[in-house]
Amino acid sequence: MKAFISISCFAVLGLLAEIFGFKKKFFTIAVVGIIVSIVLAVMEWSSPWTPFPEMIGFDHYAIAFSCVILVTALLWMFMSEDFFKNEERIIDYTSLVLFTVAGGMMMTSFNNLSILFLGLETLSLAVYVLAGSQKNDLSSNEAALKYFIMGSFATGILLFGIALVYGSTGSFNLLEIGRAVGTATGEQPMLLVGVLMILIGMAFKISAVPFHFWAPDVYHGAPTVITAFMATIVKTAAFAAFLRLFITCFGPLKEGWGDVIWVIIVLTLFVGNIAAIAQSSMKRMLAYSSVAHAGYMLLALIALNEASSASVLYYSFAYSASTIAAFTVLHVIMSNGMPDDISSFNGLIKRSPLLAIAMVIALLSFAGIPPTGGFFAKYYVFSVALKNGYTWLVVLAVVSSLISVYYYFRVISAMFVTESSLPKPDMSGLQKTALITSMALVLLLGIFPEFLVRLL
Amino acid sequence: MSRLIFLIPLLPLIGAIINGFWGKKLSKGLSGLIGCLAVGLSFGLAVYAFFHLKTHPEIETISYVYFDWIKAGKFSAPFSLLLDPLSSLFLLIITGVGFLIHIYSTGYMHDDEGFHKFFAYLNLFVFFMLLLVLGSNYLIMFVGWEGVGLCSYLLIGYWFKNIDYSSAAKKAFVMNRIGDLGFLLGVFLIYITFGSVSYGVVFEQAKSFTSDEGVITCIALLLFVGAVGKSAQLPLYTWLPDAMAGPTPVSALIHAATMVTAGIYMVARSNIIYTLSPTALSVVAVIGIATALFAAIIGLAQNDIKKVLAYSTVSQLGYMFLALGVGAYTSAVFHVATHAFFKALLFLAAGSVIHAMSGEQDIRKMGGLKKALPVTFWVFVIGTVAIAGIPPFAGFFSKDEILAHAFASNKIYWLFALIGSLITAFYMFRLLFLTFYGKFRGTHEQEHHLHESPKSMTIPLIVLAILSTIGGFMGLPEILGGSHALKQFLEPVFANSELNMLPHHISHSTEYILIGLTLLCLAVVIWVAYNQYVRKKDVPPADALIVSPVHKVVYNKFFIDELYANVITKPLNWLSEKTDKYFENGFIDGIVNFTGRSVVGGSRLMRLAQQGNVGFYVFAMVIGIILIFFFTSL
Amino acid sequence: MNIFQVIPLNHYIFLSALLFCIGVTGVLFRRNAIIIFMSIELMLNAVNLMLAAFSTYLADGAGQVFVFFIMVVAAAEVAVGLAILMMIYRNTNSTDINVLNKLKW
Amino acid sequence: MLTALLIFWPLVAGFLVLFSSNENARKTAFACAILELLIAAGAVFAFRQNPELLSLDRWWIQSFGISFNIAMDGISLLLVLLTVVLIPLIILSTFDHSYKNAAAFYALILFMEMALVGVFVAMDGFLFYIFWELALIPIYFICLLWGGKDRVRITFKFFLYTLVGSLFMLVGFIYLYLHTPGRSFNLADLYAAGASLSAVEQSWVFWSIFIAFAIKMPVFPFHTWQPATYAESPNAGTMLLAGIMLKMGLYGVIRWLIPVVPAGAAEWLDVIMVLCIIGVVYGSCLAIIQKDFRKLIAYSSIAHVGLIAAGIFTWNAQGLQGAMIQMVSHGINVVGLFFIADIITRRTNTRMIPELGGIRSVAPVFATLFMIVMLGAVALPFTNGFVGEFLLLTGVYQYHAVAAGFAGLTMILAAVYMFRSYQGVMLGETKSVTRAFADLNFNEKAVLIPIVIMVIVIGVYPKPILDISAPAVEKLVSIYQMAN
Amino acid sequence: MLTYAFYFLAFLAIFSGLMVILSKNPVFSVLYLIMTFFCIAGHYILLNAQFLAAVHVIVYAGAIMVLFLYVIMMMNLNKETEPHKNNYLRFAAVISGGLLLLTLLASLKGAVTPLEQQPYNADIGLIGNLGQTLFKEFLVPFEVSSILFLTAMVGAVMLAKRDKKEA
Repeated sequence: MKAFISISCFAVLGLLAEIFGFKKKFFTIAVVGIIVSIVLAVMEWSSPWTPFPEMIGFDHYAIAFSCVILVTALLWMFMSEDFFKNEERIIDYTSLVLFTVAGGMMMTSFNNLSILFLGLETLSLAVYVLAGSQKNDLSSNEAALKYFIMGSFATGILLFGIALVYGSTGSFNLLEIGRAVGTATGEQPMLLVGVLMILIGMAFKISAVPFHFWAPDVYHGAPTVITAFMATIVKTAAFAAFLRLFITCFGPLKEGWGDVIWVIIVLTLFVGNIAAIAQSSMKRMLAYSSVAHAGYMLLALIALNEASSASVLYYSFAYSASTIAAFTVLHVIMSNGMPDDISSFNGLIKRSPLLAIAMVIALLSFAGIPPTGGFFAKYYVFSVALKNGYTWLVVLAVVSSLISVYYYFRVISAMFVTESSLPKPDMSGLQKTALITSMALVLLLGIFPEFLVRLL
Repeated sequence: MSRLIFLIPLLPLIGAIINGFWGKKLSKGLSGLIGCLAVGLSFGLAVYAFFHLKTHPEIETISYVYFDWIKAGKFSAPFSLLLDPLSSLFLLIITGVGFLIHIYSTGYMHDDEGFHKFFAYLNLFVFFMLLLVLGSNYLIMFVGWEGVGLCSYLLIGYWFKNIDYSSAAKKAFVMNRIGDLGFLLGVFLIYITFGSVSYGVVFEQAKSFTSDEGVITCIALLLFVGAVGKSAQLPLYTWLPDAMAGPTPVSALIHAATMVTAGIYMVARSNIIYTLSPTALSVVAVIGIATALFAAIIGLAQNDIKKVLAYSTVSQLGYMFLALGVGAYTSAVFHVATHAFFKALLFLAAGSVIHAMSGEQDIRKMGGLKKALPVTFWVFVIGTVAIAGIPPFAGFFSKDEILAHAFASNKIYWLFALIGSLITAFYMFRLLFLTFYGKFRGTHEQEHHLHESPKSMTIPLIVLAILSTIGGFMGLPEILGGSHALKQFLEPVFANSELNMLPHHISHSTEYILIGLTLLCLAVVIWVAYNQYVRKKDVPPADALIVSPVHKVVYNKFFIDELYANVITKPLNWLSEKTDKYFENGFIDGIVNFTGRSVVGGSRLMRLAQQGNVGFYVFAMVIGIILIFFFTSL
Repeated sequence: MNIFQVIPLNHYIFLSALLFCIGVTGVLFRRNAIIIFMSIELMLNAVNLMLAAFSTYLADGAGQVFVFFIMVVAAAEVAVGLAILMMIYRNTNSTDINVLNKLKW
Repeated sequence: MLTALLIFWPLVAGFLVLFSSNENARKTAFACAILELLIAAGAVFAFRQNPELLSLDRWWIQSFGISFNIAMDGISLLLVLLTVVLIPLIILSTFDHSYKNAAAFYALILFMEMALVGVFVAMDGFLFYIFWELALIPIYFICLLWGGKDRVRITFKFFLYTLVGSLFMLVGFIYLYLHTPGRSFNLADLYAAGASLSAVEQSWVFWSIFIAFAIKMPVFPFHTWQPATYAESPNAGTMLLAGIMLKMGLYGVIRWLIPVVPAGAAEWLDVIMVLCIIGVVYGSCLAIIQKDFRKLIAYSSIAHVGLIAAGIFTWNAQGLQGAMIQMVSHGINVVGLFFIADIITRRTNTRMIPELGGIRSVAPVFATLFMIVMLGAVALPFTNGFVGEFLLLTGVYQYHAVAAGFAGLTMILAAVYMFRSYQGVMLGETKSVTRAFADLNFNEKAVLIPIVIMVIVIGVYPKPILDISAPAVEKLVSIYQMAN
Repeated sequence: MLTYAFYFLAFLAIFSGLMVILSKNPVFSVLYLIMTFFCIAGHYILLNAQFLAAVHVIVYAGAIMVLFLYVIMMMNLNKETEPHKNNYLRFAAVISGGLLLLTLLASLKGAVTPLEQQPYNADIGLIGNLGQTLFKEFLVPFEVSSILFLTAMVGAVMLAKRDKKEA
């Protein structure tokens, strides 16, 4: 809770910065704010402070996911340092980012659907804006428009679902909804429709097929750093919310929505992974890969057992760390004037071994090959799903992850085999820090996963 | 004391190692000395061992276990050697004849640059052969069995620059391997049946089996497949004539002292098993007699001096198998011994001829060598007479014994055997006459160059000639006033078999009649040969001039090689190539690649769904929602 | 007399659903971004109506409070949405959503 | 502890090499590999004292029942020995090449060594899987970066192919794990879990795990990645692949498949045997017609491995012991053969047999050593190949005589393709490419002579090797007999 | 009486809702939308949610729609400039909208609130009551919505204002 308050305060502080003229230092202040929030969140671990348990509960689940979001945000800030160079917009960007993080934290900790809704909207609105932040770039405009139209449409559907759930259970409070769902008897079409609509709304947020259409375009069009932001923080928050909601409330109804999710998972895995193969734009490829990864994370959701939350936590962290690494590389390359295309990676190992190695580690992690975090993450969700008997689903997931190897390794061979006369990219110290830290995180997560696993 | 048996094979091995690794640094003389000495010492030891056994009839076998060679689970095959009358007799033949061939080689190979290598191979050959006969279980026998195959490969392909020679060597090895597989399967079956591969255990247990049990027949037949390969019987004989590609001493070694007799040794060694299976025995006999006849017929039309001898070997081996097949194990071994003498003699003499003719092997281009090569001529005569079976030369006694046993067992065997031996006599005399009588038909240069071989070559020839002359007396049969010393000596080895065999006894009078008949026929045949090749001076036509289809077929060895090439080798190659092209790369790999390509193709299609209009995206989303509700409300 | 003695709750649900679907159809039907925004507002209002109905029928104030939040969000969304639209209009001189379809495949 | 040292020393050494200069890399790497060999020698000594000394069991991810459990029994020890003996030879074999970025190259070889040793000593299913996958990464890069022309496509195919298998194996392991009573990946627990499954479940698990091993070995018809990969990889890569890596699959079957799901293995025994034996004949037949010498070795490898796999699946003492010793022998022989191929290719710039010939007359030492290695490959008695092949065939014969008959065809066919290639390459008159063929230099002798010595010594006196693995094999056989 | 009111308002709401999406001129759409809002406000009053109705009118009709109108005017969109979607797409849109409705209704038919019918309480819609709920129970969301507004404000300003350079 303190972390949430502090991050919100820092965001508001940003709005004052313009007035009191410490704009230029605000990037640093924001970084400090994130670090402070991390510290506060960690300190609350043993004795969570929840003054409004009805509404917002910073339990272990929330703190863990918030920490993932905050750490990712910190790395993201480092990586996108040059994004904040624009003096005119520094405040806007920074506080929007902090607001997004605050929204994300709400989504991890809500105990009431209203908080979920507001958190989701805070996050979404900020991201709509950030996606369009290159105001003169048509791609960025298009991304913002597409994202906005589809996002608000999805919000409508989500709200319709919330309304129906409210109508059938009489409350917005998760515990009470859970109680009502658990005790309800007989057919409950209205509740089920409500749950399904919420599910659709959430599936949109996590870009599950067939609600994923926005993702490739938006990821592609948005400024690279914002794409990274969406792929990591937004996704983590959405998953945290999705899972929190379904674990607390709708478990007993699984008979109704289980099959839907089953189909969605299969579609997501295959569409994401197969469509990524034919891409030559890195951002677009990573977008499809992000779609596919949502499919893996959904495996934990469909299993919905005691290990689901830990596995999603682990997966999001591992995935976020790898994504940050990959996007840092991409961002560095693109900010050195090379286009968003696989060919920009040609011969990277010669041009910049650090970038190439980081990219390899990130890609191995995406592909789920030990000793990276991505491997253990996949292992974890697979085992969670197998535990509940989703053997065939896991087999399909395995097949799809084999397909994914194809496009990840295309990048690797571009970096290592293809010769190129492109210039050496250079990067700032903070970006290097972000790169090395995320690399280290990916490897550490892969080699010592125990710590994170035991949190929840 | 008994553990020192290993010295017998070890000495040639040491010789091989010294010559193989450091031969280049040694002078030719030293190299040859080491090679000969290794086998010579070994021969000395073998003689000692032989007399040791002979003078101590109470010691039936001497065996010693050196180390565990292969041991897994219950299977155990120690490296152990066994010396008994049978193996000691073979030791004598191998090392004795081998020694002579070694000495001969020092002369024959004197100008060859790979002199030391040649001796290394020869020694290795002797080593493996000794191992084969000394091993106390089937696995050690198999080591020698394969080892001689390898050495035959090395020696046949000795002149490796000639690709045909190396092909012949390869053929020998592969053909042998076919037999070896049979042998190996037999060994497995022995292990499964008896739980061991040691002779002692196997033969002891075999006694408890009743006659003609399926498993025993199987073992016997599988082992016999090995023998067929190694001893060049039908249908795996074709390598042996090709094996002439090697230097002549090698041929002598392969044909006389080592290698081909391995099959005989093996069957003789396993006599108990064979005795228990009359079926297997008849197979052995039939294959033997068929080979004897078949090879003899081919021998009639060959013009290469070595080829003729080669087919005669195949044919003689057929006799030995016939003997084994009718249960006359002793006779078979006896024939091995006498054959070793006269065949070594013949080959070495032929080598001497070739040496004199500067490498020419075609008898059509020889003739009238009698004067130029007197020693060679006389030893060759002795050899021919011996192989033809004219008393009192060595071949007579052994061959006659086989004929007698065949007669006792089955008259048809006898008839064919007789015909075969007559043919043998005919082509051997043909060879003799064409080579040494008449006028010289070679080039002028060759004629000028004709010379008798050096001492190192003639002395072994003379020794062998003596042996061929008197060798038969070791098995002088009772009817001719002897006591068949060999039979008595080998008694312990075959004792058990003879208990089980139905005694084929023919009366002495019948035996006399048979001998008389045989000799009469021989005389006629030799006369015919003399008439045709000395008096009429008939010379076989050049290859192109052969008109008679029968002659053509026989001359071309019944086209067996071509048959094998067209029925086995070519189809196998063809099938492999087609498999490689269509199945391997087309089908299996095709499936794999197709999967990959279809995924990529799918991706190209799938990305088109992302067609860029946000309206369409919402539309897709709504369709998704509709489908979800549609299916959940069903 | 009160409302749920004469009008069953179902009617409100159906009415909201109908309005909601009209909103959805509007999003699909039109290419003008402004109209699409309005259709989305219509969808939100359908939800509001349903929430209010539930609130009354359940005699629970939370539903109506939730409507306030939806209004908050709707207002915020409209502000952001129109800002995006203006930005795009400045660049393309059009509010047609299909003008921007460079990002595809 | 010694085992852990065996695993981690190559890792450390790899980094040492990675950060050394390209010129010194090969020497450093060789020294490190020799040190590893010495450590392994220490391990042998410890093994003689008390095998327990070599085991180490610490929690790794306790909440999943995953432990860092390493130990060595005879089977592991033998394969570790094979690895640590071959790696220095492989490194030495590259001394006449000058690779670009040599430091990375040798570092990858050492990383590979770490993973390979790890695979052979892991006694925890998850740990095994990790090392299994780890082994794939260095070899992928070795092949990708230093391979031949078509390397990108072929190494990718190889990578994906093996990954297909290993992911299914992972699913199989997780499935088993979920059936362990205390949720653990411990070997013994997995055995217990496997035994508790019904025969049908065991069959499923069997296939999911077997696919991984089958691809790695490779068993017909999962082999099509292999010939091309062997042909295109840099020589050291091929040696690693053929010499050691394919043993991972065979080892996996011994340790992680049959004892885990004995009933499943028994259920499918006939099918697998047929596949293995088809592989023997098929591989041999295709080897006969190959013109590319390396492909020929590759196909011969398929044949050999088919026989080893068949021997393993018979699951009797002879088959298993034969498999163990044949794994060692095959490793040695195939490394020797590929090195020979490398020597030839390096000097003549071709590996097509028809273009070669007559080398024996210009390079007698080479010819002799080649001959001996080849004899090992055709399993002539008193060479290492024979001991294994004989025991394997004995094992297969106990399964079925006809199977042994067909499997035994390898004896004949191996002779055909090996002698044919030897004839093509070495015999006959010299040709233009081979005329100036220099005989072996010191480095090459330093590689080939140890190999040749091993070929003969193991063939003549295999007892030490058989004795190492015998107790472990007996134990495995008894586990299986109890289960079925 | 209430019944008629309900049906009348419902009909009007549906009609004007349809007209929102059917009108070619955006300004008409806006006006129809305002009409819809008023109808909905009427429903709120029927449902005894007077305060909600008032807020609704103020926020939607008063603020949001004004914003719409303002933008339309600013962009000068009050003409029928919209290029038509082709007829297939329109048809598909209507069909899928209808199908969505059908499936929704099919799923919801027979939907009854599972909770027991509460006794009618006319007071919940009153300001006092709502205030209690909002500021006690829903205090956090209330506060949080300020963050939402700040976000929207910063974002909207950032996007909508012209950059200095451009100006």
